[in-house]
Amino acid sequence: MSHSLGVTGTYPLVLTLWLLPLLGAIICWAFGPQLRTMSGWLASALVGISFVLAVASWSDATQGAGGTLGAHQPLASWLPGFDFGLLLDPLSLIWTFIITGVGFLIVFYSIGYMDGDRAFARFFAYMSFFVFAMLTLVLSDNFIGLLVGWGLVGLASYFLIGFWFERQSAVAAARKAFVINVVGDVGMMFAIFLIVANVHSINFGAVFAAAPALSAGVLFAICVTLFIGAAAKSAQIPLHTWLPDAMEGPTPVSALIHAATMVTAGVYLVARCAPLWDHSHGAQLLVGGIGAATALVGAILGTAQWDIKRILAYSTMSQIGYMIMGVGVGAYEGGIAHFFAHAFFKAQLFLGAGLIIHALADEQDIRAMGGLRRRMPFAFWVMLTAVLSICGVPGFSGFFSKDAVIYGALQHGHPWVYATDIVTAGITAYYMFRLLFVAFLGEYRGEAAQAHAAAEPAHRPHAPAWIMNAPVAVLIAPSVAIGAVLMFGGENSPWQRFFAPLFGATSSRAIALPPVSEGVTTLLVFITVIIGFAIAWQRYATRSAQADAVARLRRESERMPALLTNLLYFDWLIERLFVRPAQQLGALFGRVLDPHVFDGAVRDLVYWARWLGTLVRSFQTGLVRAYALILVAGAACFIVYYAVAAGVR
Amino acid sequence: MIVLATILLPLVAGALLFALPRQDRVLSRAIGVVVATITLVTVIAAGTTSEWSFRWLSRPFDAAFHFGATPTSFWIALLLTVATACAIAASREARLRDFVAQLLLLEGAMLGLFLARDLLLFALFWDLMLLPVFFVLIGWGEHPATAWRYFIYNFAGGLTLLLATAAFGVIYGSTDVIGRAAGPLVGAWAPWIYAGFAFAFLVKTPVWPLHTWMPPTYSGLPAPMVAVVSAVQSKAGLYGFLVIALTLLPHEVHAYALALMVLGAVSLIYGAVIALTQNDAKRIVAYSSLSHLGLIAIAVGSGNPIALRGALVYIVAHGLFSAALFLVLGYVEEREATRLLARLGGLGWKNPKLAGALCIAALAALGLPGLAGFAGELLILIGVYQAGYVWPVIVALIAIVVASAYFLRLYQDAMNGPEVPDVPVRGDLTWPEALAVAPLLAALVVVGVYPAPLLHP
Amino acid sequence: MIAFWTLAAILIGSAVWTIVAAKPVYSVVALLINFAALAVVYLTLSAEFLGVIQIIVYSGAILVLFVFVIALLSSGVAPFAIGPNRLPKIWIPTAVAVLAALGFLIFAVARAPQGSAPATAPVGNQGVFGSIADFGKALFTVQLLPFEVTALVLMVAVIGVITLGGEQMREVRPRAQAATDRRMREAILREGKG
Amino acid sequence: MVVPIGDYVALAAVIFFIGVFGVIVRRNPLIMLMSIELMLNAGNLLLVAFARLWLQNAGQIFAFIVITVAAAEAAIGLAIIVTTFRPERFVDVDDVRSLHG
Amino acid sequence: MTLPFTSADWWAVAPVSIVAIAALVVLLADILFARREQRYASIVIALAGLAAAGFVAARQFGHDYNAFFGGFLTGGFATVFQEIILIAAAGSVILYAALGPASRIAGSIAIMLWSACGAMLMSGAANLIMIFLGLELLSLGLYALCATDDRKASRESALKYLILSSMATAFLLFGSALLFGATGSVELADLANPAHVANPLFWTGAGMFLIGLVFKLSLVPFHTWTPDVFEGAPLPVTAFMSVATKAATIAVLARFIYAALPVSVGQRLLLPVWIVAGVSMIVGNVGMLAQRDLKRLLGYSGIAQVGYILVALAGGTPLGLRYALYYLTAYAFMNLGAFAVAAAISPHGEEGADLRNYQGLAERRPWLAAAMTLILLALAGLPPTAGFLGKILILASGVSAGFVWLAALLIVGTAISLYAYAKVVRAMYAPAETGLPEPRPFVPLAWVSAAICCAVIVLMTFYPLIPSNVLPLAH
Repeated sequence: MSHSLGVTGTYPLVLTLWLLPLLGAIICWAFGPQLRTMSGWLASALVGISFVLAVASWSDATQGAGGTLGAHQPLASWLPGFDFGLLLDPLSLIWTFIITGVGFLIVFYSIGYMDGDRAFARFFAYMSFFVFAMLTLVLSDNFIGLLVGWGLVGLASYFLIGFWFERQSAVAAARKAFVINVVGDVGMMFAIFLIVANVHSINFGAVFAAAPALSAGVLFAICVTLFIGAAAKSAQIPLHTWLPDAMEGPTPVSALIHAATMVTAGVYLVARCAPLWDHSHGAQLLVGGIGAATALVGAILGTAQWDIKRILAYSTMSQIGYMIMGVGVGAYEGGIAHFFAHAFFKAQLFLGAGLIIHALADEQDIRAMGGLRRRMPFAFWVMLTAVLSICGVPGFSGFFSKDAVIYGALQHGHPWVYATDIVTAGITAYYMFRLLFVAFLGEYRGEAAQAHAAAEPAHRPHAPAWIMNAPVAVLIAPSVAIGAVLMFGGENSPWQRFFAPLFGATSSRAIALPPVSEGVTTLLVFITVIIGFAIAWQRYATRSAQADAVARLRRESERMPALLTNLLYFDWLIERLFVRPAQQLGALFGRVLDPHVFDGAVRDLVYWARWLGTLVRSFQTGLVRAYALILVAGAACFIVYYAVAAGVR
Repeated sequence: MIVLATILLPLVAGALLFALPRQDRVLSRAIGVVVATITLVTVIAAGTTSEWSFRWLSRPFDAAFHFGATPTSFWIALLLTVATACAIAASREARLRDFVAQLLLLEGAMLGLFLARDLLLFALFWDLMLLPVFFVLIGWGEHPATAWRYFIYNFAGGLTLLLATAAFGVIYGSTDVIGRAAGPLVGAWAPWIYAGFAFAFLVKTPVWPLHTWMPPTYSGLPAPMVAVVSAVQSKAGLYGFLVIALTLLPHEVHAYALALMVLGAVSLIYGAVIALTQNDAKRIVAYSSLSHLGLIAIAVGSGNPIALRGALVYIVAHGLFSAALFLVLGYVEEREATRLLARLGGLGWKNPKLAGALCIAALAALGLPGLAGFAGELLILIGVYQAGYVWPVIVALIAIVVASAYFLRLYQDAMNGPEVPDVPVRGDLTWPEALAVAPLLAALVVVGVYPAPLLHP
Repeated sequence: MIAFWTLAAILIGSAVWTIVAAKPVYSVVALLINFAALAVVYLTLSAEFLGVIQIIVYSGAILVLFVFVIALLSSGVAPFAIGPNRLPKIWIPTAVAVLAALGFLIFAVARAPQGSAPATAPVGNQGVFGSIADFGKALFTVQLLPFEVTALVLMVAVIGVITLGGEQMREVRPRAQAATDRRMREAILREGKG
Repeated sequence: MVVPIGDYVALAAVIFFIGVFGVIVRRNPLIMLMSIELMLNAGNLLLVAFARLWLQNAGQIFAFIVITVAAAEAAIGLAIIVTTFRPERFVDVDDVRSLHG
Repeated sequence: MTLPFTSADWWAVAPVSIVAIAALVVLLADILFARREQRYASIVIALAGLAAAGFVAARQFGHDYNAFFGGFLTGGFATVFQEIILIAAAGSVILYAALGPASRIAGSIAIMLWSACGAMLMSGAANLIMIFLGLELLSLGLYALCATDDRKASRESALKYLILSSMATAFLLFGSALLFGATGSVELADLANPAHVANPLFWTGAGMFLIGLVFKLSLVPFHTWTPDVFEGAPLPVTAFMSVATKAATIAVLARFIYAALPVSVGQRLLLPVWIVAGVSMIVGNVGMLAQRDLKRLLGYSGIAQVGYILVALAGGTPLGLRYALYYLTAYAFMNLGAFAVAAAISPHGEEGADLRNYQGLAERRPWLAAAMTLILLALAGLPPTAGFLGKILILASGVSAGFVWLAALLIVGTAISLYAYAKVVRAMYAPAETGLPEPRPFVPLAWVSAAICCAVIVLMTFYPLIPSNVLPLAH
């Protein structure tokens, strides 16, 4: 097992690719009103340059071996043990590719999608800022830097979810996303406390080197608290509820942040901290279990949604569950591979959905769609290829990556996880094809497009269509073929060989001899996928189903089990367990305790002082005889004291 | 000598401002900004090397007019001068001449407090710094009871400080002790002396349950004044703990650390939860201060070196973001004539700069990684955890989550949502207004990214 | 011994009469008796000069003053009309306090060394003590300063009485008149402006 | 001295407290003033008795001065009483109570 | 017959003599000058006399004068007390110029000067006769002075003061007699004889003697006269009384404590005094809370302030006396300053005494309001005033003597007092109400007096007289 600290040196490429998006963000923010549409071009250009630089840094990232794999660029130091720097190794390189590459495509796409928005430049500022933040996250060589990036991507996500902030729902969704992400940040902070207290350093290299020596309890605690961060960011149960709500943001945001990159930060974290997880079987079990559960829950909830973006959101949650499960149990290459493939096809799905939404004047309910295959053939093909990929149809990218993950669970000795994953694959097929069939087959059921066309005639200038279509088209290729190119060939695939210096060979890490072979697994998955597909076909694609689609869909919505419409009561529970008690406590403290008890005590003191004053003044009757009496009484006390004191001697 | 000039300059300038015409607005503010800026320069020029001393008393104990920055107080003095300059630049109050004069007097008094190397001098400036605030509460405040609350609480603290100082002087023989390693005070009276100091410090900070003067004061004071008060004056108590209690009464601090930490932890969660439900924007920030400063109390209680360094970072950070928050909320109030969240909304469209400023300040306050608040918070908690205290860390982490909720609520309710129609739309931040908060925001970023200078005293 | 107790009885009786007498004139008479008895006690204590002074000053000067004032005050107005007692039953706590104090005082004094002086204290000359020559010599040597200061005390009394009584009637009217005049002038000025 | 000094002290104390009692119980300012004279005389009696005890004429001189001062005090007191009560209907100290609180 | 006195004896009483003669000159001038000039002639002569006396007293400082067979000691701390009394007299005399035309001005000033003589004699008095005599000289003058105004309240205050003070003096006399009986001597120095400690006469005598002193200091429960008399007396008289009586009595008390008490019994014997001092700090301060008259407020304030001063004496150390003197000096200037401001805004009579007339003073008379604020801060013990330093010195003295409970009561009392003083400050800086009398135009002497008082109050903070042992103790 190797601990990547990287070859220390000066890497201008890495620095530049890291800072360029920040530059873009600052320029778009500061000079947005002046730049107008130029801001979009500028932002995408800078992200694109970052991508090019990332490609150019390939050799830096893969240089060295063992303990010094990759490029390490020191930056600054707060205190001894608190040293900051950048680290570009194979793991962060993969993420950098996706962040800048897919990021470039999506930012470019946004030029068309956001065209005419009144905060056009601000959007690109936020997007660039996000890219910068995400790069910070993956390029940091230490936990605090990671946490900084972690927090900043949360912030960018917050800004972008709440981008249309005149909508209260968007504002609420943004706040929810942020707060839940802070819960994750806090978990990571606790992990950092544990790490610093035990290792006295925050640098990955030092921490990983010390990991074997740490006690099992400490290691488990570190992993669990780190995973709280991962779970919040990657929408693992029970911290997943923000992700569907996050679809309030513009669709490119969903594509980039809430599908391709940010939500996979948890995967990155676990993969990055592989040396920790490797030494903590309990943590592996926990993370693998939660990942599998999330995959299942996400898939189940996905079946009950009607909003196209929410379906995709739950599918994202489900797929990230796979990834987390994969890296959690130790199948790092598989988890990362799924992240890699997912980034493409999920971006493609969202961008395709964006095409539809854009065309239908922000209509997102698939019940109000239908028949789009004829109206938007390009979008149909985009969605179809991506759905096939996500379902793991053999040959497509998703097939390779998902198989690797599912089989990895078995390899690392988690049969229940394995079984759950296979079931989930079937459900995935069901709800994805459901989306496809309901939206694209049959007759168009909506009124939105016509109304939109009537209400807003041609004076809204639209950007040329190719700006949106081209990036989507570019994405089709990897989402279909990248699996076959990179991940075919088991242990000898280019993918496995790329990660071998980092993680060692997968087979050597496998702890259990799988009872079933990889081929059987493929077959099982394929069968469940077929079943899922068949059910979806039966319910939505048959001629009879198409005939009275409107009525059937309404009936289905009405008969949806309460458990599903209430999203398994996660939100309800969080509301009841945390939000409301906090508010009630606040009301109790702020309206009762503070004004009446604590302040009341002081007011009482003042009251008693004034009462004492009244008492004192009540002796000032103005009668000289009364004064004389008081005087004599005092004198009597004096005399008694002195007489007694004298007598006592 | 230069350090003496640093203190006298704002005091004298503040007094001389009264010689200007009563109705003057432009000149007094300009003079105020210039004086505060010069003070900033002199603070830097004085550094931690310039000292000035003049014998004051030789009986019943030695005391001197002894000024000079300690490594800790240098940063706080810097914060003070920056905050005051910004606050004066942002002042738009009625009777501006008097207001600016009070701000300068406040600055002078607090510079005296932080640069004092003599305990008696410290106590003197402690009381002195309360007076401008009291006068502003009388003359510009919203409710007379607020002034009383401020007055009674803080002077009660000042009096126990006085008593403790006297006792300290008598027992120790000298009060010229701040920032020099003269050895701790020992003896049967030490706990009582510590109690006297601690009461004053806890009231001033404030720490639950001695805090009830603070929300009305902070919401009642005009924004520029409260910016300085919450940024710097509230740090006087913590400074006292850091520089006086920890060096002169270390055994007592250690012995009663648990009490301090419990109070800090209760403040932390109590302030946070109340801030969650308040409707008045300034009150939210006020309760957030209660919460945040509780964290520093915990740091002091832990006594861990990393936590103590983090405490200084957090003192500076809190100063910067609370000043920025109050100034920006002052702008909001100036524009909307209200600071009730229920009646604000949608300002972000027409006032993007205002929204941006509030956003940065609020994010720093809720501890966004990369900004100053985070650096302090993290270091403090690392230290506290290292010192072996887990429960305060957990409390603090919960409070951080709650803080994110209420600060976002503050920001979103004011800036996001549909625009409130019945409010006359007034323009975005003007350049002078923006420049008044810009240094604070810039400093938040700088300290957040690179707090190392504060960590290597 | 018997003389002492007789005098004591007279002293106490007349003192009580002084404070219980219904009319002030009776009080003056009772006080006169008291002072006279006291003068006799002084004589028994070898203080001839003081005895004489007691008679002259007190009986001759002070009590006459009292009589004058009683006459003055009862001339123009109803004589010593007594309004409601604002402190009814005041004598109860007074009696308690006074008797307690008295009791403790006597209790304490009863424990004092009786009849003779402690050995450490200076004791004067038995032969010349109390003679007027001895008294006068002390008054003009050792105690000269107090004697001089009594002059100031008497001066204050004289000037005080003159200041209080002499100018009172003369001054009140012109001042009030002046104030009224000024106010009227101001009012006229204000009207003129308006 | 034939009579024990304690008896003089007791006698003086009794007279003194009769004076005290008079000041408090009587409402006529003149009688109150007379009661005060009684108290001063009680002191004088004590001084003279102790002077005899110690054969120290300082006590007698003290008493002499007290007599002088008492005369002055009576003069001023009576002047004040006259100025106070001449404009009033009653000569009663209970009526003089405009200053209070 | 040659008198057994040297010129040193006469020189010792020279300050007193000068003041006494100045009073005579004032009376003489009243006859010589025309009516319009009488007022200023009296004031100028009185101030000249006081200045001369002050000069002479200052020359005496540092030398020991044991005059008139030990009856009068000066040159040490007594001189400082004398200077304070002279300052009080001067400050009060000035107020006559600031107030509206007053009748009987020459007589009043003359009596005030003689009262000052009494107070000065008290501060140097070293035997019981001189103490009694000085006290009576002071008090008799004050009885008369209280009644010099034509207001009914003035006469009422005189009557109350007369009756109560005479009673207290009688207690003092009886106590003095008992002390004389216990020791056979009227000299304070002879009291300090351990042989008398066992004598109950000594104890009861000391107790009754202290009643007289404590009454003059207006400590609870002997304070009842203070608010009424302060309120009723004419403003200059209140000013004089509030300082001179306290200064002189503290001088006597200090000499009694330091010179006359056997050390072994001192603390037990004085315990009631410390207790009443402690109670006074609370009662005086709570009494201030709802007052509407400045003089009455300062009366209550004085009750508490004397309590503070006694805390300094409580230790019985020479340093404690120094701190008491420091605070007393500061207190003198605070009171005189406050009365000067009050006089400076009184257009006709004594409107400056009515606190309602201070509403919005900061707008109408900003400098006077600032001065009053400073003085009130000083009374409350806040910086940058001598009140602050004085308080910390007192606390230090009390704590080092082991009287922590007194120090704590001082703190509590001060906390209460802050509220009362700050109320006045708040009124001054609040918006003005209509219908208030317009303050007087410019009254130079009162303004100068207030300014001097403020300056001294501030300067004393930064240049206290304590450090270089400028106050040697002579007894």
